[in-house]
Amino acid sequence: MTNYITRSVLIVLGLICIGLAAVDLYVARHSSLGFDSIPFFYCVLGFIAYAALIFMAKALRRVISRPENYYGLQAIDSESEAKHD
Amino acid sequence: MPQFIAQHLPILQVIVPLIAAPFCALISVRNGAWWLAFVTSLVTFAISVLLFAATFDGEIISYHLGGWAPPIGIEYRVDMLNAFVLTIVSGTGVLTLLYARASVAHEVDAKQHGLFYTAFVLCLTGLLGVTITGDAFNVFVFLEISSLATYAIVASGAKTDRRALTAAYNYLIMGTIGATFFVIGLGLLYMITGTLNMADLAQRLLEHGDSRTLRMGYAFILVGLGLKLAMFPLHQWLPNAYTYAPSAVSAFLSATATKVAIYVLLRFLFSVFGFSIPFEADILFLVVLPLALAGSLIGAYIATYQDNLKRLLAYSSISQIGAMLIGVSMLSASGLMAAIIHLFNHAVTKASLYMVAGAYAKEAGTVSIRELRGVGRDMPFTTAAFVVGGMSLIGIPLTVGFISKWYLVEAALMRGWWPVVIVIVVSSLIALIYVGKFIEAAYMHPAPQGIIRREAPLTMLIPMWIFAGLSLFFGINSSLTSEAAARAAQGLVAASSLIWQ
Amino acid sequence: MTNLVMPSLVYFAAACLAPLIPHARLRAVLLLGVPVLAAATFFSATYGTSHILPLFDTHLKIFRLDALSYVFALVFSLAAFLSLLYAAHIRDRLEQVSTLIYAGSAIGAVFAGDLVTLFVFWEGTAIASVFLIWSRRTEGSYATGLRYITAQIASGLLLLIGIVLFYHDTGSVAFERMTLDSTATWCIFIAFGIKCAFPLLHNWLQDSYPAATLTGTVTLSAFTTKLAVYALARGFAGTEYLIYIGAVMTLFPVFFAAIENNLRRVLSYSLNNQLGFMVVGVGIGTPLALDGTVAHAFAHVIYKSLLFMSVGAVLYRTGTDKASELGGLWKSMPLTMVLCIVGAMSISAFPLFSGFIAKSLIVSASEPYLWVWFALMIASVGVLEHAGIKIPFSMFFGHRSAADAPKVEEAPLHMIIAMSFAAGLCIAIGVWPENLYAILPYPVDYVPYTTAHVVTQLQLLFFAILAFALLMRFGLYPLEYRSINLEFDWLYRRFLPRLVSRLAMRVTHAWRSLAGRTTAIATRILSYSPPANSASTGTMVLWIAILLGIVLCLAYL
Amino acid sequence: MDDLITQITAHYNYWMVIILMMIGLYITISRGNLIKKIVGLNIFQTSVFMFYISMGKVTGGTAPILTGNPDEVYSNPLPHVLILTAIVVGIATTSLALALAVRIREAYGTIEEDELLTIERDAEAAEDKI
Repeated sequence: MTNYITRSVLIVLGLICIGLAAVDLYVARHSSLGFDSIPFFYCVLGFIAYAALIFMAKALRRVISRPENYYGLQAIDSESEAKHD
Repeated sequence: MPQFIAQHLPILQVIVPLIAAPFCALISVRNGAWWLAFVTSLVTFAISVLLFAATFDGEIISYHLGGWAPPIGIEYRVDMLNAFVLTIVSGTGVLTLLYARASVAHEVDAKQHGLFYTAFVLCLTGLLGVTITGDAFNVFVFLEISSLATYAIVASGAKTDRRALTAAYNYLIMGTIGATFFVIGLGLLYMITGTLNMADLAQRLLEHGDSRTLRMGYAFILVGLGLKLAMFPLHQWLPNAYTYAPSAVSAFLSATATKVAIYVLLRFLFSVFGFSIPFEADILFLVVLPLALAGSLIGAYIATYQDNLKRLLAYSSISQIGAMLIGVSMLSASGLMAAIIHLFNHAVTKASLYMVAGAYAKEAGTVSIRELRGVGRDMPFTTAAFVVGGMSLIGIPLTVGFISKWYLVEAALMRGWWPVVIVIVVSSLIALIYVGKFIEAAYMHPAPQGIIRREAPLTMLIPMWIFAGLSLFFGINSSLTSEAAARAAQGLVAASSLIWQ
Repeated sequence: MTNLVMPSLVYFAAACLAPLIPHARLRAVLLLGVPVLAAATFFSATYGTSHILPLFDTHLKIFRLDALSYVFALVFSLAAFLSLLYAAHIRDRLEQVSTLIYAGSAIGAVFAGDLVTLFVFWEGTAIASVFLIWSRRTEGSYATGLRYITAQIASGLLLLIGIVLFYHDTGSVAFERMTLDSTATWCIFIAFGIKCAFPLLHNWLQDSYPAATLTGTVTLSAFTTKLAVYALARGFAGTEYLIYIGAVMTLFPVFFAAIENNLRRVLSYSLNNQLGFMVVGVGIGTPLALDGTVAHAFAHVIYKSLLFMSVGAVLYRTGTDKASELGGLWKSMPLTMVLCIVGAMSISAFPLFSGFIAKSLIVSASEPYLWVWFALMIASVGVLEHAGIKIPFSMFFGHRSAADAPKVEEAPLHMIIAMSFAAGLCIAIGVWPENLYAILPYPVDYVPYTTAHVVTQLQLLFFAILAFALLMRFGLYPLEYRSINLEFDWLYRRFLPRLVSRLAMRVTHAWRSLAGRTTAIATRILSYSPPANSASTGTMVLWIAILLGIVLCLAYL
Repeated sequence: MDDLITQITAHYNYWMVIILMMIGLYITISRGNLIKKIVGLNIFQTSVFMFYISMGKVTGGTAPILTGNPDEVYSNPLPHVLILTAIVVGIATTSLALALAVRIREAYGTIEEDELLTIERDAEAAEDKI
């Protein structure tokens, strides 16, 4: 069931992306930047930037991750959640 | 107003309370002593307001006692500066007496009220006399009248805490030594000039020039007055005296006694000595300025450790006196103006704060910050007055404390004294700590179990809030006070022989 | 204009009166009227300056209404309304009063025509807001609140020093555009920078916002930082440093947000990143960029509130705001999910949502600065990652299926209403941008909805989503686990205290081994408490004698 | 040497004043008994009275009473008159101080300063502990 939903979501997403990439060929861009008129510039940018960001953040986490009680009582992180009334 | 009274206003300023004082002890009607003292203070206040109005445009009133012209006779001399101080003293007198009725009834035995108010009015007389007179020896006499009365009213706090007695004793020893130093200094000045009239003294000292006798006289007067105004490290009599005195007395003294001593210091430094010889300014720079800086920091620092609210305020006073002396030792018109305006502003602020402490002493039975936890809920109006006063001590805008700090910093910047600016800012920061400490205890913590506290009575709230209101009003609209302070400073500047930048 | 009641006074009066209303529900309802009433006082007023007070040689202009202050005051009023509506279940008078004073101060600060007035309200926001953190009433929140107020007071103090110096230099305290050419303006600039969470001055924000009460965070997110943006826009528009500061601000938080477990802290990083966009806009300083900053601030206050509200609603129902503990709530809290996604799409700048029409202005204005434009593009992808995907995904879907998720109720009605209201505004602004553009300080002839623009934006977003889906599919997307991440604040929360105590220990140790006999004296000095207790008369008199001796000696020299 | 001796003898009154003043201050500093402190204070004040009185003395002058002789040399009466006032102040101070000493004795049971300080510091320590 879940697998089915996941797969259909992926397919729909893929179709949308193909559609958007296709539209790219027919839309004339005249921004002042110039280089962004390279075909599929924004598609590539979005994809690469996202993936790079995730991998860099994962690398960062290796360095800076600490247990929740690191700062002890001076921080809220290890507190059991206060009652919110 | 009859011409006769108008002519004799300066002497009436002193004579009215002086005559009224013994009657306070004699009246046997219930509360009669208080009524008499209160009415007397009202009259003195009216007189000083009239004098203030008469001198505001720069006129100097010279009154010859008994018709003897100075320098032979005693002269009462009212200019902008002392009219300003007179108004502070008598105005504080009116409001603290209004406040005293409920507070003193709680802190002093009923059968002692007559004597208490006698001493109170005598103290008022002395302070007014010191301020108004133009005769140097007369200053000493009135200083001692006010001091002796002060020792007595401080000691009357013994009903609440017996330590008031030892505090008064210490104050007496210190105060007497200070006053005696002052007299020695006067004697030395008399030796070289043969006169005691201040204006005449100034003239003849200028002609006389430098000499060892003059230098000794300067040193004795500076130290003697330094003691009276609680200059660090001569302040040690002050914390206990203000802590254990009845709250109305603490409020009155903190607003007037040290302020009058500062006035006398200004008068002698600028009007009498006048800085015609370089060593006078040098000593101020080498001794008074470092001590003032140290006092403003150390006083504030010690205050942060106090649990007794009244003692906390006393140490804060030492810090603020340091600030005033910083302004004085800048030896510039702007520094002087900052000192004078701070004199007024601090009087207003501290009076309201001591009144708050007194209200706690009456209604909560304690002035210990720890035991006053959660008092903000039980006594909202009183505690709100503390918040206003506390903000003024820190120097937050829209309070008079900000105006003082502003002028002080501005004056220091004009002289290019960066370290001084830093000291002023740091001492404000420390003030933030000790004020914050109390506010946190009063609002952030629950009250101790089983304690009932009610809001203070109106006769205490009204004077307290008049002072708190004044410290807001003059913080928002400072034109009157800054104008008066500027003119008073100009007057002192003109009298001295410093070349002003 | 002449007899206008100051809107901040409406808040302060309400703050004084509100605690007196005994009935809690009645109080909550009446409080909703306060922002409306306050907004009504200036809503249709003509521009101008009033409430002028004399101070020193100059004048305080307490109330200045112009295009810039109008927009900010309007959105602050909106935020105050949303916060109060969202917090309608709160019974805690302290929190309500501090919310009112906080909002009132922020609005007062926006209308301040001079620096002294600005300072007063500036400190007002600092002091009132810390109670929103302390209202949580735990040990950790107390310590966090202290750190927060220290940063805020530091900002206020710098501002005050700057004002004094500025007055000293120029003889004026008017709050107009300044240039960074003196100590005075630098002080003011850094004071603004602290509140605006410039890089390395930002830690107070991520530290404290997750520590407030769930309603308090919503309130906090709206005012302090946007007030700083306003102050920068007013005082330092066109300062080039700001462009680069802003670019850094947009970039670095996205990495931290991607791996942060506490969702309110994720949103705090996101807030920091969004501020970066606005700071870039202020730094560029062209009419287009400034309009972009103001529009972005306006849109941002609303969608960031919406996001914080949705996290708050989940926190309210489940008792946690940690991504590692959440997931699969889409079935039990469907409305919250939908509203949260509206907020997520707004912040990610999907076309037809408010983020799109606001951010586009800044991005277009940044085109002359190539690298900055590039940074903003990458940051936009980052926003999509942590605020657009991570927030809704980890709460409502995530690693847990709906079946495993705890069964909780939908958010309370008043929260749903508040969120719907915010969501409605996000969409309305996105669909009809001309209404927002009309109140911006400069005339706008910008058209956000061009084919090219819509298409490129959709490409950017959808390919990023595609990347997310693929990473997810291949198990490369980082899963959250219970942890915290070190940050720059480690320096003053861990390193410096340790260093100082180590040094102190070393010094003591060396001292002891150096002179065994002086140890006793050293301990006495170390355990010295100020001599506040009674001194003997002899000591006092000795001091007089000493001082007299010194003065006499000096006098003879 | 002669100079020095002349210096000392010619101003012997000032030396007396200084010695008295130092004795007075020393007693006030060093003695723990409150009454003795008051005595020290009195000696200190007396030195000032002496200072004023000797200051007004003119060598060979008589009491300042009009005799009708225009060549008559008078002592300066003004310092003498001033010091009358100061003496009155001094008496008032002494009596007030003694009265306070009596009250302290009543309240504390001692007038030794070190004992008083012990009592007060204990009280302060107790307040700090509450």
